[in-house]
Amino acid sequence: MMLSSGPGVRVRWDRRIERARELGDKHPAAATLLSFYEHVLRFQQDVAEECNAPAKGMGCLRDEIDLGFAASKIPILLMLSSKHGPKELARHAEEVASRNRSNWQEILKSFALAHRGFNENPFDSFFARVCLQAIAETLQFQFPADANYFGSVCPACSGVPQLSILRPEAEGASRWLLCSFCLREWRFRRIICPWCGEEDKEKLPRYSAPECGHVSVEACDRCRTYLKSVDMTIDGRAEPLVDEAAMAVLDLWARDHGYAKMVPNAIGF
Amino acid sequence: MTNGWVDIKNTDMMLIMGGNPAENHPCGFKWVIEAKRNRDAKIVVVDPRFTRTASVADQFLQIRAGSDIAFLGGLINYALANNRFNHEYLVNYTNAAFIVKEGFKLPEDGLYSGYDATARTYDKSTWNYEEVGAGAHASDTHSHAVQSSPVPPPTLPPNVAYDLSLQHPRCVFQLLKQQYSRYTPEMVERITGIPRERAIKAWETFTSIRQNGDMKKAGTIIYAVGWTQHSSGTQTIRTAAMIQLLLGNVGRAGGGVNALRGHSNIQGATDMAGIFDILPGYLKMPVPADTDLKTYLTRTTPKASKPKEWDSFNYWSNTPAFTVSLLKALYGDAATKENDFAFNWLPKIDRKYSWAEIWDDMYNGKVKAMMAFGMNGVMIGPNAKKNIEALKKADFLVVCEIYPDETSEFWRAPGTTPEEMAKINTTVYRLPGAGFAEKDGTFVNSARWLQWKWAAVPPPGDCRLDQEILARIFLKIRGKYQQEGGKLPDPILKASWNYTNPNNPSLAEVAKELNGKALADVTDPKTNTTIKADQQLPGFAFLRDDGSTMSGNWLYCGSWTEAGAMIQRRDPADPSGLGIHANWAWSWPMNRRVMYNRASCDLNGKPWDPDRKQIWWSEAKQKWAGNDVPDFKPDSDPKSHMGPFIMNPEGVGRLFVPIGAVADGPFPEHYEPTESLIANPLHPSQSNNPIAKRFKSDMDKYGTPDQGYNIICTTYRLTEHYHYWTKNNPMNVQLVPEPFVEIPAELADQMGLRGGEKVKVTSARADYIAKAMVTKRIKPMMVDGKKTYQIGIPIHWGYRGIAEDAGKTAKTPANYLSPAAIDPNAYTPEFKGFLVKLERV
Amino acid sequence: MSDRKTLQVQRISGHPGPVAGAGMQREEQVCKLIDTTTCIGCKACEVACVEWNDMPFQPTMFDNTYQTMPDTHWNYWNLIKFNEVTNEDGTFQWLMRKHQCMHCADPGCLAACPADGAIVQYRNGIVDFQEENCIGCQFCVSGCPFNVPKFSPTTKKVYKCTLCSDRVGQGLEPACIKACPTGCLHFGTKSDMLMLAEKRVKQLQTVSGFKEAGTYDPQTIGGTSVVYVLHDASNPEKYGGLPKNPRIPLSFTIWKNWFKPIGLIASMMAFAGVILHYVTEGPRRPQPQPPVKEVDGGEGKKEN
Amino acid sequence: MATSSQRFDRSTNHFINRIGLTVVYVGELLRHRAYTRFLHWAYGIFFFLALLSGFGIYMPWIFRWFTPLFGGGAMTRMLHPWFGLGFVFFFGLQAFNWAAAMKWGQGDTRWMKRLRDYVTNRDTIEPPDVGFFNGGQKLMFWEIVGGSIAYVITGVIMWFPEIFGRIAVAISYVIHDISALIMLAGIFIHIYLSTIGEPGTMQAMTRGTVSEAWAWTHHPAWYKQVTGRDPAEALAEARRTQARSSGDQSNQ
Amino acid sequence: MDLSRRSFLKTGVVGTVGISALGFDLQPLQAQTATLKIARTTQTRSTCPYCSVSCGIIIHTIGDGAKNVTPAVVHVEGDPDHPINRGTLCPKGSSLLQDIVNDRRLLKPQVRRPGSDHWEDIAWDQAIEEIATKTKLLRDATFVEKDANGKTVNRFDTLAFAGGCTDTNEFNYLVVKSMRAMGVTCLENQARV
Repeated sequence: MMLSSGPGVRVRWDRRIERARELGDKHPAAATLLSFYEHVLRFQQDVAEECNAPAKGMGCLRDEIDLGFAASKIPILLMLSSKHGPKELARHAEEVASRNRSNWQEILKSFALAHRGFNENPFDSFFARVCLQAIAETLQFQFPADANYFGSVCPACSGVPQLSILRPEAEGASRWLLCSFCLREWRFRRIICPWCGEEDKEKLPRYSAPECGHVSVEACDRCRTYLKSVDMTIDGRAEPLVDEAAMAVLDLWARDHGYAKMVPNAIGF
Repeated sequence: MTNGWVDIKNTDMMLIMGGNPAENHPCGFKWVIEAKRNRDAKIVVVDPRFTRTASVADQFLQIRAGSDIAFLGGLINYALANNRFNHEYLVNYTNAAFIVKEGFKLPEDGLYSGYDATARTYDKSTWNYEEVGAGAHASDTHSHAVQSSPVPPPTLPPNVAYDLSLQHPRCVFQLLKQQYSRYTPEMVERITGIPRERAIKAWETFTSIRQNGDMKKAGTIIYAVGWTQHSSGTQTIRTAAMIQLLLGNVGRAGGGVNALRGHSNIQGATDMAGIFDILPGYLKMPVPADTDLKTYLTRTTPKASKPKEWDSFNYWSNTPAFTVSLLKALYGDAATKENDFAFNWLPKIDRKYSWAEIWDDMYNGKVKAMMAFGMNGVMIGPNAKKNIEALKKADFLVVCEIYPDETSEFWRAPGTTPEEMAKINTTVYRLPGAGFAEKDGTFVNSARWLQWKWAAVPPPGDCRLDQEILARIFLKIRGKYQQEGGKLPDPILKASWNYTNPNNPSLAEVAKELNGKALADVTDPKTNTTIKADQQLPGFAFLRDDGSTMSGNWLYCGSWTEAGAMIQRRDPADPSGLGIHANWAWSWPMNRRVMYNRASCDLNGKPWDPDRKQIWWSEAKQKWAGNDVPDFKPDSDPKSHMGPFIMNPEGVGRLFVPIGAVADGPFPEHYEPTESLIANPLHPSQSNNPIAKRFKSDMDKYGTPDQGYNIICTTYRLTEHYHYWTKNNPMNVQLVPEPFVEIPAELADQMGLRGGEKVKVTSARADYIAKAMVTKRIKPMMVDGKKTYQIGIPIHWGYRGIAEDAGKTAKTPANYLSPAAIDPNAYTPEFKGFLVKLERV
Repeated sequence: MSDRKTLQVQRISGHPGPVAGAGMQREEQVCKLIDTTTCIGCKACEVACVEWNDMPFQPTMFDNTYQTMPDTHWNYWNLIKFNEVTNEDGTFQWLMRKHQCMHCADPGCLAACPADGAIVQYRNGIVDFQEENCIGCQFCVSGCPFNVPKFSPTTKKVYKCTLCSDRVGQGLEPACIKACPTGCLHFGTKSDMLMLAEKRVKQLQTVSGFKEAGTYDPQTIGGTSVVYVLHDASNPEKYGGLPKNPRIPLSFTIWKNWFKPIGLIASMMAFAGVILHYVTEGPRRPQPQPPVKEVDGGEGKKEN
Repeated sequence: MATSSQRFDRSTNHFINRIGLTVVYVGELLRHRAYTRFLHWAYGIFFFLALLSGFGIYMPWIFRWFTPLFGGGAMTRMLHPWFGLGFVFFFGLQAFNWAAAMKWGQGDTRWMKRLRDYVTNRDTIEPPDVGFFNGGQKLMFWEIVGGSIAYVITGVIMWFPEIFGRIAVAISYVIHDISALIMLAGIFIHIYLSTIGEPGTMQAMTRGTVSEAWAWTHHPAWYKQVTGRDPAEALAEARRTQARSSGDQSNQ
Repeated sequence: MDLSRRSFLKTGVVGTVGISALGFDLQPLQAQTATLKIARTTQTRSTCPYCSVSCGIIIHTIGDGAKNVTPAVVHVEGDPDHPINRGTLCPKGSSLLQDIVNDRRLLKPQVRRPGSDHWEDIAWDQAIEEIATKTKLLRDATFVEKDANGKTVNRFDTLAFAGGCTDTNEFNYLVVKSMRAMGVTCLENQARV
């Protein structure tokens, strides 16, 4: 269900924050992750509310992003990470804080244009991703939805999909992908690997566990990559972004079984 | 279907007749409702019963079963009288302008010219076009005396006389007008029982899309076996084709003639020629007169027959390439140029071996054994009791099924005493086959989409895949011929069976073989692309008749190319929005989704309806372009006036069918069903179809009204059940638990019958016992002044199933009743519209 | 339909205490729209309901109709009703109506139910039966204007369609909605569904010539969470007994809310009267009574 | 000719009277035999159970503590009809037992007219024509008979609603409750009068005997019929003896 | 797939043991992974075998193919990607699970001997052997090489083959190949009726 105009900015982020808290209580093992992620979401909510400047319609979404504005938000994020984040992240936050402003803009620029949404330093990419995601999402609403687009990269910013969503449709569920950069959802096909296009069903297992209920691992045995899939036909109130992050245990399981994720989510899994 | 399921959403007008899609194709019916909701499309339903399709229709007309041609003839008459056609489409895209030979006679008295009463056949030489300059010498002299030596069958004149002004008394248009001038509303009311003003209202509605030739809108005709299962079923469907040609609907998005096939792979079974009279790809079976390949090819390869100025692609001219490629596929290296590509190893048929004839022969002791892989002969009938008796005379019967079925247990059918059982010497092998989810392979749906399906689970228990069972039997027979020899072992030994696992051929390899591959380098002159040896062929344009290519079915060439399995593609995109979905699986021929789509453009290649552009002539590229694959010669400029119907020798649609392509006459004529209440009002002397075949065995009796059979009976299916399968599924048995007979309320009142009481329906052959469903949905009708009642029987219950085993049914299959009278072209038995008696049990 | 809050109770049957959501304005009432004009009676929704609620296979009887069974059953909550109707103007219709609980705004079952907490109405309009509180008195069976709830002889409890309260609580749409092949079932907020119904009714009136087409949302019970689009809304009875003005039987409303308490108080008056009599008149002892002893300070009993 | 239940009534009557113990001391009169008492307490208990379980269903949000007595709402609903049947069955037997005694005479209508005096204790002794049962008791008896008939009919209707249809159930719902309320009121009065309201009555149903004083005070005609002496005279004589004995006490 | 593969740098490293990429302590999660009861399901795209709409369905089977556990069908859902049925199914389609898992299925080959009144079990090879022998005997006995007019016809018209309506194309082709090789002319199919 395309969030074309999407509910108000605030409501959209509120739902994710509420969901993070709710899952935090339900899954003690992921409680620490989620409490930190709640802070990150709150930060992203403020950024998103402030920046809903209309897109100048210059084609690719990534050029639309006002890097100056993004850079101005980095300090808040750094302070937040050092206060609430894990020790490693806190240490890097101080180190980044010491660099000057143009360097932040540089990180953001390289991250934004990298198209694959990831560079070597997990911490730099964390700061960049969290900051740019909020801005990119408000922009992507201005890009029209194309019902016939079934590509495996985001139609708006050609970003890499973060997770897959099974939305209820008739007697089954249609598969949607959520972009790791601009959080846009677009309709995709079932029983196919988004990376290598593998369609042999024997190579596309789906691993699920009763404890994780509606979140499962959609893996591909050919390119050994996986995506976590949120099944909205089981829990209609799930918030894909947050539910995927909450089930970090599946990421560990997948890694132990030799699968790799194409791009880590906001909290590094 | 000429169009497709999703294409129905584009239509503006629908005639749903001879079919009940709401009940038998519910998920396909979604598109009818889509058209109704989004395009305000009108639905006209004509059916002997008020069905669930009728419940959402705008107009419903109750018709007497078996009188469809009368109603459709009346529609043609109405369209012609009210100028409801487009002149340009009619003249250029149909053979309306062709002039018919001297000596052709319309069937005022029920018979066309050339009828031989004793042999009950037609001499079809007069059913032909007139050749230009024919007056000087009769091109083919033949005498009317009984032919001692076989006279060559009549052929189409290469150069046909025509009159574009459509005024010539013998031009097809005038003959059409004259033929259906007899189908006045009054006559239609007498035959069909439909009140004349309701018929006129329906005709007016359906032809309203072509008000004075305006081509913006498109109308479609949706039908199913309600039309096919009659003694002149093929002609009924021909009438629909003629209507759609006349109204200019063929080739249009939302137009065409959409046949709803009943089962998941009936279309595939006909394409693959699982039937006696054709070879895969609708190639004709050889007859004894075809002494060698060349004679066979000259007989079966048509030559173009058109007005001089026009152009006709006449694609069947490639028959030699298709045939040789097929023979190479069947016999591989053993098929060489020297042995005529093993042509003579094919059996040659001198008569009909259709379904009803097989059972007749078995009953007469000619056919000794049967292998039934997934077909329940005893339940299908017709005249199923005769099938049971026939099986009792057979040597052995092999049944491959997934549920205990009636055919494999004919020897303990209800009413068989232990003594009789002891006297039945048929050995019956019941082999457990695999269910649909346990085997892969291709299904072809009504819309000609070949869709591969993947096996989900291995067969349970000791079941084997069907292809493995067949392969093991064939290879065991081949082994025996190798050791002990026997009659003509060569074809058996040399049939190409080189699969990686011969005992269980992988269907993927077979699918590749169906697509066909090059045996030597093959180049296509026009696009000079070369296909190396052993590479899959991209399309049937590459097939050659010199044995350098092979293809199991030329129609499927292009389904599994070097680029991979087109039939496994699952991209749901449809950029055109017309429901074409070009990248979802593959539709024959050449992934063309709407056939004859050249006819969706006017003479200079511009689409009639700019909102629904399928294909168009792009002047820039000098090629036909479009959202769909053009059903045309890609580079043929519209100015060359090549007809849109590339498969016909004439290149244009056939309002008039020459030289017996349809056995019972160039124009459909209403004939009464085999068992009918009245004499044919049009021509009482020739009431029935003169060449519809009846059977003479002692079990084949045909009821007449004066023997007391005065109620018309039709058989049909329900939404909740699928033929004879779902009587084994608890959920479906719960939805509709028991067999019943639909009886009109007035008839029930007359007999003092209440709903739920047991009734016995008796036909001339057997009886059927079930509970009465008294309904107001079938009303009495006045047919030719006689008050007639119609009843309906669903076919889903036999003597093995959940309800049957629990003793809740009378264990009498519906097809005990149906008559074994078959259609002269399609040989389909007359399941719908025979006479019965009705009494309380 | 992202209904953030889980199901919030608005009214409970036979419940003494205050109910959290009572009287609260229902901000987004869920609604199921059934377009009977495009329903083809294929029963896919019946199968979906049976499968989602794991209802056991039960032998059914042929009953002179295509209808699976005569009426809803304790383990068959959703049933297509087939009605062959000849209208006054002679036209014939075969009307198919998906029959299940209408989830009324003012539910007759809840009004009639004496058991505490057996029937709960949520703020989104769903009326749900709580099996553990049901005492099986079947008052709801006679209270319901649509005759939907059915009693189970085995478990001695009453059951009906719950509009998949478990699915809706999880933010999904009911099982029957997703099953409809011709898409004549819709689920959403009541305002959206009424708008959709209005659009379809306008098309029926103009294009298909059903002058009387309309939406069935009877206000006599405060409107329902299940809304029909009918060919002929002027007489819904022909759709298999769909009442034109469904109303809760008078005996339940007036009796339960007014006379019962008054009746109880009246009988308590007898109790009070008795005590009053004892205090004022005193007991009627057999005569002659023993003489009364004088006790200082207490006023003596009136001697008779 | 006695109906079958009457015959059943007579046989059990003798049986229980034989095993029941009724000791009549001097100065007492036999009021109710063992069989009557047995029946009385039988339907008394059933009535009481039916009443509690009925009112548990009647207004559960008030009488929520009644239903747990019977093991929850469903058990209450299941038991209530059986208690009702038990009550009606035994009361039916009692009805045969007392049918004769309960016949309504003029005395009773007159009694009813002076009901106000009865209530306000104005007369010290009942009017001479009050027989075995006074008007109030007869009224109550017939009221209960009427009530139990109403119970049986409406009760069965509500017990099997699928047979009787929705309107019948709706009506019987109301009638059942009304008769219950009336009986509730009646039972309060009955319990009051048979215990603290008229001392000395209780033993009539427990031991089956009453003191002669009670007899001539409350049922003079019956006293006269049983002892043959005139109640008013007996009262006067009792007063005299009482005055004498109290005189001795006061002057000690 | 317009995704160029080479441009991808796979992360692979979610974090060293003990702490995640961003430094979260993994200990609690690690413990949970040990207890996870992971089930592997395979989703198979198939077509409903009933009518010719060819509704797309997805069959979910549980069971790890590797450990030769025969996969069990757990759920059949409509395939929303399929352009014709868009995920909807009719009452027959939505109860397909009962057709796949059905206790009335025939599970072993059986034979009814002439004159007998019951089924007997028979081994596969024995059944195939008998069928082949009988067919060969029948063919050799009744094979027609030339017809009355002396034309070669190579007909074996005493064996009939009845193909079903839900047999796949490829099976039909093998039938045509094998039966026409034997000269069978009585070849018929449900398509005829």
